[in-house]
Amino acid sequence: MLEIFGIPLQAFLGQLILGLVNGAFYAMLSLGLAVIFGLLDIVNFAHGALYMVGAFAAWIMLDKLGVNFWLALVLAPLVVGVLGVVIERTLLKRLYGLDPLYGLLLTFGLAQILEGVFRDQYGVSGQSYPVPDLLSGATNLGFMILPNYRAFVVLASLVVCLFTWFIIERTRLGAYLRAGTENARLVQAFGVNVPLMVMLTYAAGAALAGLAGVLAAPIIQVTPLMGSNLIVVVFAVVVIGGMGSIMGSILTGLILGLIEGLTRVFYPEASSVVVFVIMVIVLIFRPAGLFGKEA
Amino acid sequence: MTKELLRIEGLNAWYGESHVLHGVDMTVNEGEVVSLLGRNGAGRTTTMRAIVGLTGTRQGSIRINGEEAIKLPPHKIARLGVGYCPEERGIFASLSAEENLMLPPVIGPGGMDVDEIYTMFPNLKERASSPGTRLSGGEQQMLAVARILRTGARLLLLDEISEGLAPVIVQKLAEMILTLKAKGYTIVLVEQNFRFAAPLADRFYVMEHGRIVRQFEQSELADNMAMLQEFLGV
Amino acid sequence: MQKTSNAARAAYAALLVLIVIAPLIGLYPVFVMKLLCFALFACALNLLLGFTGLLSFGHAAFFGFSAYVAGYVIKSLGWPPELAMLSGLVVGALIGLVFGVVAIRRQGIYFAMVTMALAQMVSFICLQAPFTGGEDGLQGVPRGKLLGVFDLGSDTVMYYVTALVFVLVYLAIRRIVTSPFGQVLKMIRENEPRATSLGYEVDRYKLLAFVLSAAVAGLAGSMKTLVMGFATLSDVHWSTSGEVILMTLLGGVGTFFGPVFGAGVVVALQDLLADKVGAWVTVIIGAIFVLCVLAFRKGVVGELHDWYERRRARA
Amino acid sequence: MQESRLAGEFILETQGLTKEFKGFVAVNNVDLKVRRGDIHALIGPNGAGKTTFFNLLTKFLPPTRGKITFNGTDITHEKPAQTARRGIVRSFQISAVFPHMTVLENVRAALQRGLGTSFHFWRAERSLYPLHERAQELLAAVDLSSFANELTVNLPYGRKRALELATTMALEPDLMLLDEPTQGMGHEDVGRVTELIKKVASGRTILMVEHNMNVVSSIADRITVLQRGTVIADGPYSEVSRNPQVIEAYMGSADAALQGAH
Amino acid sequence: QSNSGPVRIGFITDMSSLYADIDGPAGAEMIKWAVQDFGGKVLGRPVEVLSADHQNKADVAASKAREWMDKENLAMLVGGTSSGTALAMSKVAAEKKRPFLVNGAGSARLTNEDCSPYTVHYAYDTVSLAKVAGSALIKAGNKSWYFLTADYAFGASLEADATAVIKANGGTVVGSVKHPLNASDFSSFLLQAQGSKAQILAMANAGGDFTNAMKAAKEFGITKSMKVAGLLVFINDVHSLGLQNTEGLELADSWYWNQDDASRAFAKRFFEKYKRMPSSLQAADYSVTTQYLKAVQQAGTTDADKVMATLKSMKIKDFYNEGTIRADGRMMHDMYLYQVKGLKDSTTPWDYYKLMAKVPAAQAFTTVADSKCSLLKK
Ligand SMILES: Nc1ncnc2c1ncn2[C@@H]1O[C@H](COP(=O)(O)OP(=O)(O)OP(=O)(O)O)[C@@H](O)[C@H]1O
Ligand SMILES: Nc1ncnc2c1ncn2[C@@H]1O[C@H](COP(=O)(O)OP(=O)(O)OP(=O)(O)O)[C@@H](O)[C@H]1O
Ligand SMILES: [Mg+2]
Ligand SMILES: [Mg+2]
Repeated sequence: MLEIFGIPLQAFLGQLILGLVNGAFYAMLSLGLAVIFGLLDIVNFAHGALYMVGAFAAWIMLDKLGVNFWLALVLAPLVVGVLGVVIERTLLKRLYGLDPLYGLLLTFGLAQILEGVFRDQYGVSGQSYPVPDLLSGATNLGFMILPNYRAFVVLASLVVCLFTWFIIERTRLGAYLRAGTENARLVQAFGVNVPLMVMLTYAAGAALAGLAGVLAAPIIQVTPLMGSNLIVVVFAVVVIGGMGSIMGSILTGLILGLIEGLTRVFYPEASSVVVFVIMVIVLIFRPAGLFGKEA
Repeated sequence: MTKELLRIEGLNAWYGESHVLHGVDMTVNEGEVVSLLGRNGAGRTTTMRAIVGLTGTRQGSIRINGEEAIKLPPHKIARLGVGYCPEERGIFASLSAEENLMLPPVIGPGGMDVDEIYTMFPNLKERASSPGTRLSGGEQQMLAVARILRTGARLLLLDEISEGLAPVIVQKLAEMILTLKAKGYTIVLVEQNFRFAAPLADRFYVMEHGRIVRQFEQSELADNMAMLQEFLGV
Repeated sequence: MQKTSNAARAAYAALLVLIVIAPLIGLYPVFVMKLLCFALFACALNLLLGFTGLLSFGHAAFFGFSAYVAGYVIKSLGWPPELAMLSGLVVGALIGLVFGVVAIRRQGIYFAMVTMALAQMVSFICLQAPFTGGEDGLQGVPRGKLLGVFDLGSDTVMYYVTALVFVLVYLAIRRIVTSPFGQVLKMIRENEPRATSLGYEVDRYKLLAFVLSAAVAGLAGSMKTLVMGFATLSDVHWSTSGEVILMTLLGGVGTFFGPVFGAGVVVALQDLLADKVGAWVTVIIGAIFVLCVLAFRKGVVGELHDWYERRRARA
Repeated sequence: MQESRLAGEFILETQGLTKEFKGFVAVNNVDLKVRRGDIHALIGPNGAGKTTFFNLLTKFLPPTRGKITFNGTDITHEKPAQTARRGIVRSFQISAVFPHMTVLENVRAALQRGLGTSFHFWRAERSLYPLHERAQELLAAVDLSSFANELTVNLPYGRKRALELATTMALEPDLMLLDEPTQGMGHEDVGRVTELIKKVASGRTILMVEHNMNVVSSIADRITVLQRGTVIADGPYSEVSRNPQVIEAYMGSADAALQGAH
Repeated sequence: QSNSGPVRIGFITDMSSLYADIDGPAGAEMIKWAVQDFGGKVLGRPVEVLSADHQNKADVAASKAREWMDKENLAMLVGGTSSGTALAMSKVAAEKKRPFLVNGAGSARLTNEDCSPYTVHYAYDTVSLAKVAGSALIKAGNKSWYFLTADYAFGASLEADATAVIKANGGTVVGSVKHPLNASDFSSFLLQAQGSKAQILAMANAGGDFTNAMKAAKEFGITKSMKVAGLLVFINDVHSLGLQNTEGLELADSWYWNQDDASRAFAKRFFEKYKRMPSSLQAADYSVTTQYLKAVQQAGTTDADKVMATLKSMKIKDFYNEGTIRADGRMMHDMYLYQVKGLKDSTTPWDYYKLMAKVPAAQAFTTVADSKCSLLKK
């Protein structure tokens, strides 16, 4: 049997594929973070919590209202988006123009609140969400059995990511967004309805997190802690990719998923820390991140 | 009868807790060039920012084209036909020079087209694709002015646009303002550079400590030189 | 430089008296000691955040790792408590040096993220290294005899030792902030390029500030191990880094006393509320965070100070 | 050998100094000599590369090619703080003070480095008090004595520039680099600052960028004109201001030439 | 320790995290029930129950325990889930000399190398799980094993104990992979397990980690090629996974609600309040409290040394179990091997287990000969 560094090729490929699935989630989450950081200058620590809320929204819809996965895929992000609107209008709005560190701290608090509320309601043991029937099977790839649902996740995330990238980098709306990032007041003085744009951006970022949550629900247990476990890693992804760089965070998300997959083959215990090691190395050599523009 | 394009009455403005404007009154008629004079810190920039809604708190009345704008947010004010060129230039680093130029949405008919602008400022054409803040200080200043000429705004608020520019460009700017005036634009000029503003303006307002203290016409300029000397050390 | 006002002087006198009599008026000494350890920790962070303008989101690494080191040298090597504290301080400073060298070149949000990432690595080491006891942590660390004489097994003796260390370090931090070095830090915070052009190599100053802060955090960690008798993963977890930021923020970033006050409130809250409200502790802590950021960004002590200044200005 | 170099006629020399930004040449092969004791003005159209040139001298940017010699020593590859300690000090295009320190502390900040105790974190602030006397002297020189204990944020713009000059002087620089020192100033302040520059120039060398020809003509001993990164003229004001190339590229129509636009 | 005023019993467990459903608030309620059923008083003094959440953090557990012993004059402490917290509390209890009765924690170290005269390990431990589940499976012909182990003390000791059993019975361990506690995604670990071609995939983890790993194993088709053994499975886990995912799973436990009338009666009362069936730990919480109160009654004092002596000398028997407490603190009771029923065989709600074997205490736990506990050597 073919081997790579003493690891059977099959295991190797299998882990890569799984890494890609994880990478898809990193990409979606870091994309949302990047978009929010870009325009609002806020490092959205609550992103993990919003992801969790998305998953819970889907689970509650199914459990209490019998809403199926496909409908939840649309509705849950909407719910999270609306939550984003509320958060932006009531809290974040008051921080514009201040040191971005305040945004980090506020959303850190917010994440704790959301997590605490769900912990109080649902405990931490986790709820399981069934894989939708349409995708319930698995495909034998020869080297591994890949559940169809996971393949779907990768595909869905790629579509979503590219769509978002297109909007931001290739449309007029995107130019407003990027300019608003630097000096929102001035853009507004040119006649652009910036407050609305900011609100919708945060909502869109939140909805992206929510969507990732729904997609994750059938794969992992839906627990109030699912977000906080992930968020620190996603931060690292965003920093590696280059804060605020859209394509950077998408690509880095996928790449790091793959690297993490490889680490699982060679030194499984380190898989949870490899992203941080990479982050430090990258920042030493490219202080602005892989895809970031120099400060 | 000339039409009042901008009418400000009893305008008060604050930055946080500091009260900067204490009841400014001024009017600008359509097609006029009006210059606001004053020392550093007199409140000219603040007046401009208050008009476009960028100061903290504002009170009083600002009528643009007859519409009360004191309660409006900046983007609605802009849509009344106001183009603002800020003192600090406000060039966007993440946009290329050209994207910067194209950024402000067109809010009305009659704006200049891009070729015209590039003819006026050849530097910009040359640096079109470099990031906005990589331009030199003066190039950024040109870009900031050029940017609002595209939009079709009829009331232009220009804050210290000659600052940091080579004399030769300053001369060109003066010509540009005359051209704009001929095209019917209305312009409020804030300038430290009195020799630049003096021949261009139809009327002058002099500010001191957040109030208008004097106002006179171009024809009365000579009579007022002594006073200006005192106020501005010109 | 902010001069010590009369009000502040009175407050300090009161505080000193309170520290001295705390165990006599029925306060649970272990609680007060824990509070003092966290207060030290918060002061360490504030040295960096408040007086140098760098937000570290990885301070738990110094606190936690030193906590382990202190526990290890006592338990496995049989070192006396004073050496344990010293090793906590030194180890804190050393990790601080490593962190500093990597992170110092970055600013703002990036700095926060890099420190967080480095701290994650330390936390990983603590999970994997054989001497830390993995998920269980180091348990049952004896306090031993200070200088071979004072038996720290008694809560009262331990308390006064902790209080003394606290007061000394607190004064040391005050001194650092007002020292010639502190002046340079202030310049850096206010206008970094300007400081460079005056000929200061700002990175070195920042690095020294970082190392000092890490050393104090390390000392706080080793004190904590002595007081509580254990060192665990939650000491190095990023949420501890978050907590110490909350303490500093709540009390007042850049004030001397703020972090102490903030530590008091947070530790007390966690202690009092944990049993009563369960998961709501997280909600309450989160809400305080939000409230601080929205309503009193200068922290309680900072706002009080401002209010006092304003009143004096008016009078 | 060293001695004679130090006493050399030119305090600063650049040879073939070049800076490219991704193919765009901002500073092109500049050979500049600054005579000791001169007020030397660097002028040129916008985007000519003046600020970039300053950035090269102070090491905020690494040059693509070329050599910088200061007092006979090659400083091309030194770090920013190092050049500052050698005696090249720059003031910024925008006012750059420490806003929340008092005016006195601002000056002291510059004097402090000379004590060599800046890493002494165990020393009291009191150890800095002996510097106050010199700081007060410097403030007096720029007419700021009465503001000594004010917070710097509260100063009017022109006073901030004056403070900046005082701070720069505190470093006892051999060479001062001033980037548009009168930019954004009212006429009164322009006058005052021009006077100040003249005053502080005694005993040291000044290299300045300035668009205000009144200022340049009244104080500059020598002028270098930069266009598109290249030196197009060099000499005393009277000579340079008549150079047709300079008039065409920079000063505009002949009438305005002597006055500038100001 | 004064002899007047209320007798305070403390309970520190995971109320909000990974194991809150297995023990948690319901466990605290069981302790209160036991006190109530005992009459609310002992030696004429009212009995008070304090409870606290340690969130699975050893430090929180230890400091709470210390605080109660210092400030509340706590008479006895019941320790809930998670080994790290129990080991930490055991140290504090030994220092402060108070009885410490452990239910939820698994690590056999509590009565082995880390044993203490004040600690009683009342419910299961890792050794018993390994012996019961391990030997049964090997006897059924499953010789080669692969471990999926939670990367902390409990997982490691479960793996070590099981390995010993496997080797003793002639089986082999072909490999193991460690996963972080509270891992979100097990797919890659499972893929490695699958590569090993072992007959048994043994899950040396618990709670959410176990259920997640189990689900993923099903999804990736691993259950087709390997047999899964859950080394620590509670009925709550089976319930949340559903019988379709767990059918045929063999597991060891100390108690099952449907084993006899007394148990069913207790379970019924529990179900009425919580709409679910009690776990073995919740039953043990009730039992251990009752036994402690009995011992106090019998000793006529709450003095720790006397109560411990009484506890270790008395015969214990109630709906939960029957046996005696050994000198090292190990409660010697029978253990059971169950198999999860198929959907068809499950007739009533929560009718999940079929009893496969009853393993006598002597065979289930660490033998005196194997133990390193000094208390046994006297
Ligand atoms: N963002 C701000 N916050 C607080 N005070 C401000 C702010 N901007 C300006 N000021 C103060 O408001 C007053 C008026 O300033 P303004 O900028 O309007 O003056 P100006 O006439 O434009 O002068 P300049 O020549 O300096 O541009 C000054 O005293 C200034 O210090
Ligand atoms: N970091 C950079 N990257 C790319 N191009 C740059 C960069 N910095 C400056 N430039 C370009 O180099 C040229 C020279 O810029 P510089 O700022 O030195 O001009 P200047 O002479 O100071 O002009 P001004 O009088 O307008 O301030 C400009 O065309 C500018 O666009
Ligand atoms: Mg102004
Ligand atoms: Mg320049």
